Amino acid sequence: MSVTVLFLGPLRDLAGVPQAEYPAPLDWDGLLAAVSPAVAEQLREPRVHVACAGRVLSDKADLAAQDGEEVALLPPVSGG
Amino acid sequence: MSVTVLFLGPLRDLAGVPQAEYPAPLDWDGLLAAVSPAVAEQLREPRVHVACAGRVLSDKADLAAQDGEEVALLPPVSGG
Amino acid sequence: MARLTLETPADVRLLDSGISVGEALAAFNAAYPDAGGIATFLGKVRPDEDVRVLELTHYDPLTLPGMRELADKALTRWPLDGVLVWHRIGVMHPGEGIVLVAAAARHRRDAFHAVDFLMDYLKSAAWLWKREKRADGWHWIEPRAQDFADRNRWA
Amino acid sequence: MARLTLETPADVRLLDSGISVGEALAAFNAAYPDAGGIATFLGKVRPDEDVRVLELTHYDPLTLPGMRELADKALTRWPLDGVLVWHRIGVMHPGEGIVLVAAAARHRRDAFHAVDFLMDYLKSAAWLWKREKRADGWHWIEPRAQDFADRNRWA
Repeated sequence: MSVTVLFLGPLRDLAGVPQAEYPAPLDWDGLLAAVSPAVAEQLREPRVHVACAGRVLSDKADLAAQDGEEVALLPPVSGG
Repeated sequence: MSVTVLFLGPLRDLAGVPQAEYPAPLDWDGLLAAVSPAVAEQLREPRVHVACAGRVLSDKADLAAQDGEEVALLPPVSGG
Repeated sequence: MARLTLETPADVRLLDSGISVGEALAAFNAAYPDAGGIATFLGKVRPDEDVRVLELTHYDPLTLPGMRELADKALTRWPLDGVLVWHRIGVMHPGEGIVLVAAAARHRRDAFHAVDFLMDYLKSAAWLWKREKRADGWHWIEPRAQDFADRNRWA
Repeated sequence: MARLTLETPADVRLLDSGISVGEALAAFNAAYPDAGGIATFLGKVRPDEDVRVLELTHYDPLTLPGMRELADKALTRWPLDGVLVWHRIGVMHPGEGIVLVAAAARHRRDAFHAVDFLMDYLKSAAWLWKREKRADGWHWIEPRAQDFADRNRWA
């Protein structure tokens, strides 16, 4: 009964690990409580997005990850 | 003692020949008199340019071609 | 020589090895024999600024689908025959290609606009994270204000 | 394979046989290893509009020197590493390349602008005359009003 949380890009450095397992179900408050304070601070920034089960949430406070689902924490991107 | 006049692009069709020899020296009035009336009419159009000895004249009325020089009659271009 | 086969009208790829630019563009050209013009852009790792290597991370469930949506947007927005959107991931060195974009169209201005648009979005809206290794270690790169301004031209 | 050698910073050519696009762009890419980006445009004979063949005439003393001046203008106007300006002359068929333009620059927008500028001028200000053979015979082509409008953006 767990949710996999992925730390992408610079959040990986901040978290110190590429991913972590947290108990399911996992909502927005649960996520903020589970990650380190430094990561939680970043998560509150509007430019950091959250995806659940392969879909980017239009409002990350709506997070409701179920057992076996993957949550990705998406900091500002930089391609090209 | 002659000047070679080249008819470029559509002027070649209008002249019926790709080039002609006219007596040197050749000035603007001489050129208008030497070519066919249809070509002369085109030459008077501002969008038709004249080159002499490899240089485009900024004012074609300044034409003063000497023996052995080449005069090119340049209709509107279309590259690319 | 085996010819590279492209998907039409949109060939979208994430590549973990070098981009063969000449081969890609020859194949793209061959794929759109009816197009009046083909515009392309190749972005490369610049050897200045003390950059030793560059690494691009992606997120599988989002990155390629997002690039496909972007290609579809370009196809909807301009009358195009087709597009190519290739992006490198992984570790690359100065001089190597990072991104290759191409658009085939009847009219050149449509092809130019599409390539410009695709590049602006790849720079600031594709799910890719870039970091550079300099003499003093790794640095994460974020889009510059200019990148957002470029993208907002299309809004 | 013998590699095509390009003149830097401007390789300007009139070609009386087919343009090998892949080879040209691979060579251009290799010639500017320090550029951050390379923008290109390939213009082709469109197979629509009932065109059987297309013929481009030039005038030796003016055409290539004029294209060289144009390339120099682009190099002066934007911070570019180099440009390539190739134009076909003679008879060509639908699907064949007529013109290939490339610009290498540190920043992509400079490369885009340079290619756009070069194409606008080649279309309406290079000493080239184009005619098309259709079912009812040969037709001379003149620049459209749009071509002049495009060029005047750079004035």
